[in-house]
Amino acid sequence: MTAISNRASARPAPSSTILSIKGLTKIFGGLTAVNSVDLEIPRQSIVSVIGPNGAGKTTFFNMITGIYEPSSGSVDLDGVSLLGLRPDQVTSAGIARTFQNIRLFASMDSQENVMVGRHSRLKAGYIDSLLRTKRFHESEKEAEDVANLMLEFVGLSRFRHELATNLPYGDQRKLEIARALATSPKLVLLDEPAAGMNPRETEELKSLIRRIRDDLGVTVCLIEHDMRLVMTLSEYITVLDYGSKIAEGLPHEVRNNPKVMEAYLGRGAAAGEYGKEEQLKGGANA
Amino acid sequence: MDFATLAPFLVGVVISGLVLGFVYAIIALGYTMVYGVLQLINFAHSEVFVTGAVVGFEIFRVLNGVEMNGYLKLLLALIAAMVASGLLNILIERLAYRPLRNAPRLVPLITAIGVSLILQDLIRIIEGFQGRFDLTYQLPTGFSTPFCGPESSCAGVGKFLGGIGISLQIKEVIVVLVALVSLAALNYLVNFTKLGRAIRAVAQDRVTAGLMGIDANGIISLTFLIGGALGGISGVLFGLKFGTVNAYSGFDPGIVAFTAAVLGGIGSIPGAVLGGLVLGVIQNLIGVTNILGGALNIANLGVIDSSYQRIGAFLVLVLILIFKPTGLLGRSNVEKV
Amino acid sequence: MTAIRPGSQPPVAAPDRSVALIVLAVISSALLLISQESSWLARLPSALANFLKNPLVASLVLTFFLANLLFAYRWKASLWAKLLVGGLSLFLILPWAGRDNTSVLDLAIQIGIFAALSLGLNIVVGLAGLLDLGYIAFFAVGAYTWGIFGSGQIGKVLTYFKDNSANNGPVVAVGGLVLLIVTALSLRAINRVGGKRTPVASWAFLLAALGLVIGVTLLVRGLVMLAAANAAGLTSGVNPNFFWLFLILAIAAAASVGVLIGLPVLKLKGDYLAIITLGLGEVIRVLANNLSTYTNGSQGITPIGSASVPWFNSLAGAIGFTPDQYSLFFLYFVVLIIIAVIILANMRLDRSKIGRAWIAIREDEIAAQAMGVPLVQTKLIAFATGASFAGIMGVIFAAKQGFISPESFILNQSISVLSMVVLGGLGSIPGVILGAAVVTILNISLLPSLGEATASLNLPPQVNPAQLQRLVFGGILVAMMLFRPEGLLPSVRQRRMMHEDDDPSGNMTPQDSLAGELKPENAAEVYSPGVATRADNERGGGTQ
Amino acid sequence: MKKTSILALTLLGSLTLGAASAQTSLKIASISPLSGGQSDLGTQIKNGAQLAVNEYVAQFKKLGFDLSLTGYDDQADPATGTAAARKIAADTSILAVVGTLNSGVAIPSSAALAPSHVAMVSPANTANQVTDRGLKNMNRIVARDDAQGPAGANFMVSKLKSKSVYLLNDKTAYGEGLVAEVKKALQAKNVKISGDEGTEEKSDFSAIIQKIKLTKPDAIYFGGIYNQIGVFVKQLREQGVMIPLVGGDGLDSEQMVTIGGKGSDNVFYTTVAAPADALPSAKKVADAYSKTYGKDIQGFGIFGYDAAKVVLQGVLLAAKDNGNKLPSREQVETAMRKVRATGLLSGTVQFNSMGDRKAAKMYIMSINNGKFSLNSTLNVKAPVN
Repeated sequence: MTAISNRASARPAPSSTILSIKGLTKIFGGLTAVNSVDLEIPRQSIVSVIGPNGAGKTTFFNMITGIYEPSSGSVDLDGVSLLGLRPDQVTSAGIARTFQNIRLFASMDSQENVMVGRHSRLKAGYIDSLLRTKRFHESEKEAEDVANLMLEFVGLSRFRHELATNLPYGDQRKLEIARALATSPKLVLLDEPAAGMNPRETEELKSLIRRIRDDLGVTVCLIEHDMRLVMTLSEYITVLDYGSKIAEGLPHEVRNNPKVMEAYLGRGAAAGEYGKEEQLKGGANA
Repeated sequence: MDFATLAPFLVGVVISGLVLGFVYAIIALGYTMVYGVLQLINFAHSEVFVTGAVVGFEIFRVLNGVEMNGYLKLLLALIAAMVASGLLNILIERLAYRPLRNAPRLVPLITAIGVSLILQDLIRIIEGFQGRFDLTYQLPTGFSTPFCGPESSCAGVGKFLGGIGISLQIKEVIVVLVALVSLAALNYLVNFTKLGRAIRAVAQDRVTAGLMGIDANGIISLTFLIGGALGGISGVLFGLKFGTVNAYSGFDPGIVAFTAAVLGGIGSIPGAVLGGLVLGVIQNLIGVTNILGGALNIANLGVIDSSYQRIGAFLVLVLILIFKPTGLLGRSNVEKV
Repeated sequence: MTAIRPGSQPPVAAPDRSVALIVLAVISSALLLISQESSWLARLPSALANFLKNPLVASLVLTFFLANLLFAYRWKASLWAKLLVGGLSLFLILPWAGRDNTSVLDLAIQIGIFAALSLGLNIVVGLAGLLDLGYIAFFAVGAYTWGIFGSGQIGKVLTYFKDNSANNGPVVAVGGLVLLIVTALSLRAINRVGGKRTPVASWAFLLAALGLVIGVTLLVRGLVMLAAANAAGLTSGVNPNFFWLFLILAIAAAASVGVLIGLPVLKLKGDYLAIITLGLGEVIRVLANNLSTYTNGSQGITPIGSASVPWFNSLAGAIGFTPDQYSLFFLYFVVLIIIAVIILANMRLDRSKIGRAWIAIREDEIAAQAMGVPLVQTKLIAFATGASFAGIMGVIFAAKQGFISPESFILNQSISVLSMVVLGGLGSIPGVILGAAVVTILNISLLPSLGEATASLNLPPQVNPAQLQRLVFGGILVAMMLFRPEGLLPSVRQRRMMHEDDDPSGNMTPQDSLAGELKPENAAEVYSPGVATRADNERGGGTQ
Repeated sequence: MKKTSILALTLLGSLTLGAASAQTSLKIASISPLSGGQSDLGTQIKNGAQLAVNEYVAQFKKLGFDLSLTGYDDQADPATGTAAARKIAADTSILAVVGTLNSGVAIPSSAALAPSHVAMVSPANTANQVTDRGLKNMNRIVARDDAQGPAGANFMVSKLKSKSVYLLNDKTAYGEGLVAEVKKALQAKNVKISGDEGTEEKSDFSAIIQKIKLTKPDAIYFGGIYNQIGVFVKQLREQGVMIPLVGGDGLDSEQMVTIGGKGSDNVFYTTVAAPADALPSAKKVADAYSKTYGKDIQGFGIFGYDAAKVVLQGVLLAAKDNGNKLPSREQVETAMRKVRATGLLSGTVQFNSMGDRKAAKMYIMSINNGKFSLNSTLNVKAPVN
């Protein structure tokens, strides 16, 4: 496995944080979707960003990955600023992502979908493809190998030549993750990977995310509503509400933080009329 | 060429550009209505609009001898054209576009091109039976006399217009008035009626509109009826303004009108009107650049003569779309990721 | 993509039809040769001879013969049978028939030209999903590149410069070069800084691009002025053997015009891109019509030469071609070679990183970009590749016609190439070639012959088929789109998605399509015509 | 057989008309646009030629030939025209061609016909380039640009006494070529050129009219065809510009008055076709045309008729030289340059070594309150004999 492991898993780089975000803000017209959020993601860790719907989580993600232009603030990956980079340049820099609504390439089979992920890593260019040079064959083989490895990694090898849209829903989610991993990222951003999954699939997802960090050495940052998954997986949690960071810390600190409950369950709940434990777990899933 | 003669000249150019713009605007409306609902470039619209022009010609020809008020003849021509073009448009949608509702977007486009080719020849055949090809409008007397000419009552306006070398014809004023009335009616219908809401809902999202109990197919047919009626009106106005129409004269104005619809923001009704007016003025200004070039003695501007009118309009469209990708008034739904 | 048999053939092994293939090929070739060979025709009983001479029957025989190539490709038959039929028909029977009736060779070359154009447009529309309605402009660039240099026109241009311009040729050339380099560097700098969407960046980008264009024109003007000195030597155009060099130059010229057109507009999507490319196609036609110092305007350029390969001409002479048919015979084989190269290039690009990138951006730009595919760069490559095929074929067209004028590059030509691509099957290489063959045969051979056959009846103009060609062609377009929207030979990808079983063009009222709509990944249709949109939710690899 | 090829074949259906006949068939072909935007003009040429052919069928039958005309459609597109020319070259029963309407189609088609010596007589191409190439098979009955242009220019200078002229053309080989010659002739007589531009626009001329009103020229010369100029002159008069408008043989049609309406007053044009009232036979041809085709004959119908008559008289001459047996194409081609065709609407036609008319009468027609009248006549010679 480690033969093709990517740069990230080399022994920890000098600074322990892989991604440091300072004062990131996004203003759409009058509305401040994200209000000066700071975030430090430690290397080879699993962190989560949670918050009720409309808290600005996806906008936050989109600014990191270059889809939206931050109104202010900085985003540094391994000390290199990502400001102003196009989404494909961000991916080449080493951040891959999945989407809230699955965005697979309908007319390609699973293997080809994942091979698209290798696009920025393949050396063979236009002329190589035309003349079928040695470099072309090497890079095509490498692309296919990595794709098969990633498919195997997420357990979809048997669907290699199946149309991406023919796969069951849970497998399509895994395929998107496999495609993101194929870009050999340092950090992978998963946008609500467990949405619409049944408990068995969520368990499989949990072990998969752990293997991403342990086997591939890729840092994982999660947006998720499934509190059980978030609480058991994350080493560090940040909570956003109405675009601002209202809490951060280890899972148990965040669970008991009154501001978090207020954000999720409304003012009354925070005053303790309901049992803290069940509400937080159940409420969040509504 | 001093400023004194240049200024009225330019005003005259802009005014005739606006009149031309109204004709393009009302044709553009036909494209925008259909595009709004089906996201389809309806190439066949140019033939729907020619059908209106031909029907208008036939009405005026039949009524030529009849002793009747000129404006009544015009009204009859407009109504007949609206009915003919409207029904034709529904027929086209029913037979050629509905079965392809879920096919890839290029397929209905090619069908529209096919329908346009068929209609062109059909119109030529129908008119050919009476041995006619170029149809010249026989307008009621007085339609071509200058509006507010020196001898008419509103001499003041006439003097001013005459001063700047413009003698607007009554028929041109009719064109502007009928265009304005149609735009107002359409605007009221689309924005202030239950039916209008349904059309806008189907335009936004056909599926969800279906969920809300709107018969999407019915609304689409209705939109085609309205688009066709507008095409009919624009055909008659085209015949009024330019006087002669034939089976193949729909293609060029169709392309220019679609450019106007895109310039204004495809799918938006005020956009089509603004696009048409802007395009009309730009085309005229480009047409006179060699005079301006001469006046401001910029040598190579003199080269740009009227044959650059069409491509000038396209280059302006490119510039506008670079800075505002959805056209002047186009709705820009920010991409939800 | 290996020459795969249609994937969805019923599992039972189709019968091996190589024998039937050969028999059919022999019959059709014999029919064609007899009907063209006047001496043989004379020997036939006069009724049969006249029957074969009837224009409609003649073109049906020709179509039947060309259909052989389709059978050779599609039928399950042994490879040697396919190669035999294909090879003999293309390299022996067709030229032989062309000897007596040059219209056969002329038709074959036109089919070759339009097949290459369709393959080029297929990359832009079929693979990358960029709806281009001004594609014929690149064909015009190629045609005028050779047209101007391959004829006396270059002599006229040089003499014009010799007479009118002062001798500051070198100054202008150097100035143009400097401006070119400066703007190129600034373009790269802007790109590298990646100041993505800040207004300053896009203004700077535009200014730099403008500078680039002015730099190029100044450089060209300068060079032309420099070369004006020996204008006298070029009164009948460059030495015809430069034809080969100009095949490559035309590719470069068309590709660079493709990039030039692509740069400002590739942010646009779907129908906005369509109207802009339509406009820019018209811009090029009007420039060809107006810049008469260079292109001789509406008068057109003639005579345009083409390279002559001595040994090839003697071969042609040997098998009975008259000297004036040499160039047609020569161009026929040049077209065959170029088509083979283009098909190979198409297949290689399709099965490569760039091919996958094109399909990815057609399916879903946001996802493609998130996977590291640079949008503008990938689209520009698609535009440039498509343009280069049209460019090289432009040179062939100029050489074949011996005369070019702006009226050959009108909007209707772009539309008919688009209909060839969609009729043949979007994204499918064999389909697009078949589409080109069908439309060209219809427009040049079958429909006109319908008119000629009924000429003796002199039907009233309204009913006379000679005048109804566009009506019949329009009818065929509509019928094809209604009954076979995926095209004559849909691409493997297209068929797989459309699952041949459920008929995609079934009459689906919104209620039926609801089921299809509510699958999670088909979230409500996000409608924004201008800004890059997510793939619409229509089923199948629909293009934007 | 694969479904698709069946679909393509049956869709067309086959009209097998095996016209078996004892006599050897001798065919004349016409190449002109029969479909698309210019189909009206192209059909007039074909119908005019058919009319001439009908007149000669009896005479040819006496010689044992079954005469017929086949109309080929060039769709006003050079590539389609060339394809039709090559088909004609292959059909040996076709001895000569009447065509084409557009110079841009004539040039490549005549080049395609040259090797097989198929003689071609053009009813409409005036561009000098068409015959300057020195092809043996290319002839034309209309005046060359460098004849028609100066005629129009001299008329403006001498008869209309115009000191400044505004030049317009329709951006086609015909219009632009004609106006270039007019400009040369006017500049030679140092007449002021107040404007020289082209427009492909068919309906809106407001920008041009504004410029004309600003520059106040004495006259306008418009190189183009009546369906465009008619609309232009109507709008021009409505804007109060009453100065004379002069044009070429593209205006020679009643449609000029129907489209232009009252606006077509004070309009003049040069043509080689004699006015209907000046020549009795013209009336007879016009009646025959409207009887057979239900529409009245236009300028291009007359030119098509004349060109076909020249072709037929050329073929008859070749047959006579060949002992009344079926002449070869080469014989027809050489005979075409020898024949002195008579009984035409545009006077007698004889071609010089380049294929241009040796001498032709050039009529200058004027239009006033809807009626065409002969203004003056002058003789025109082809530059080289």
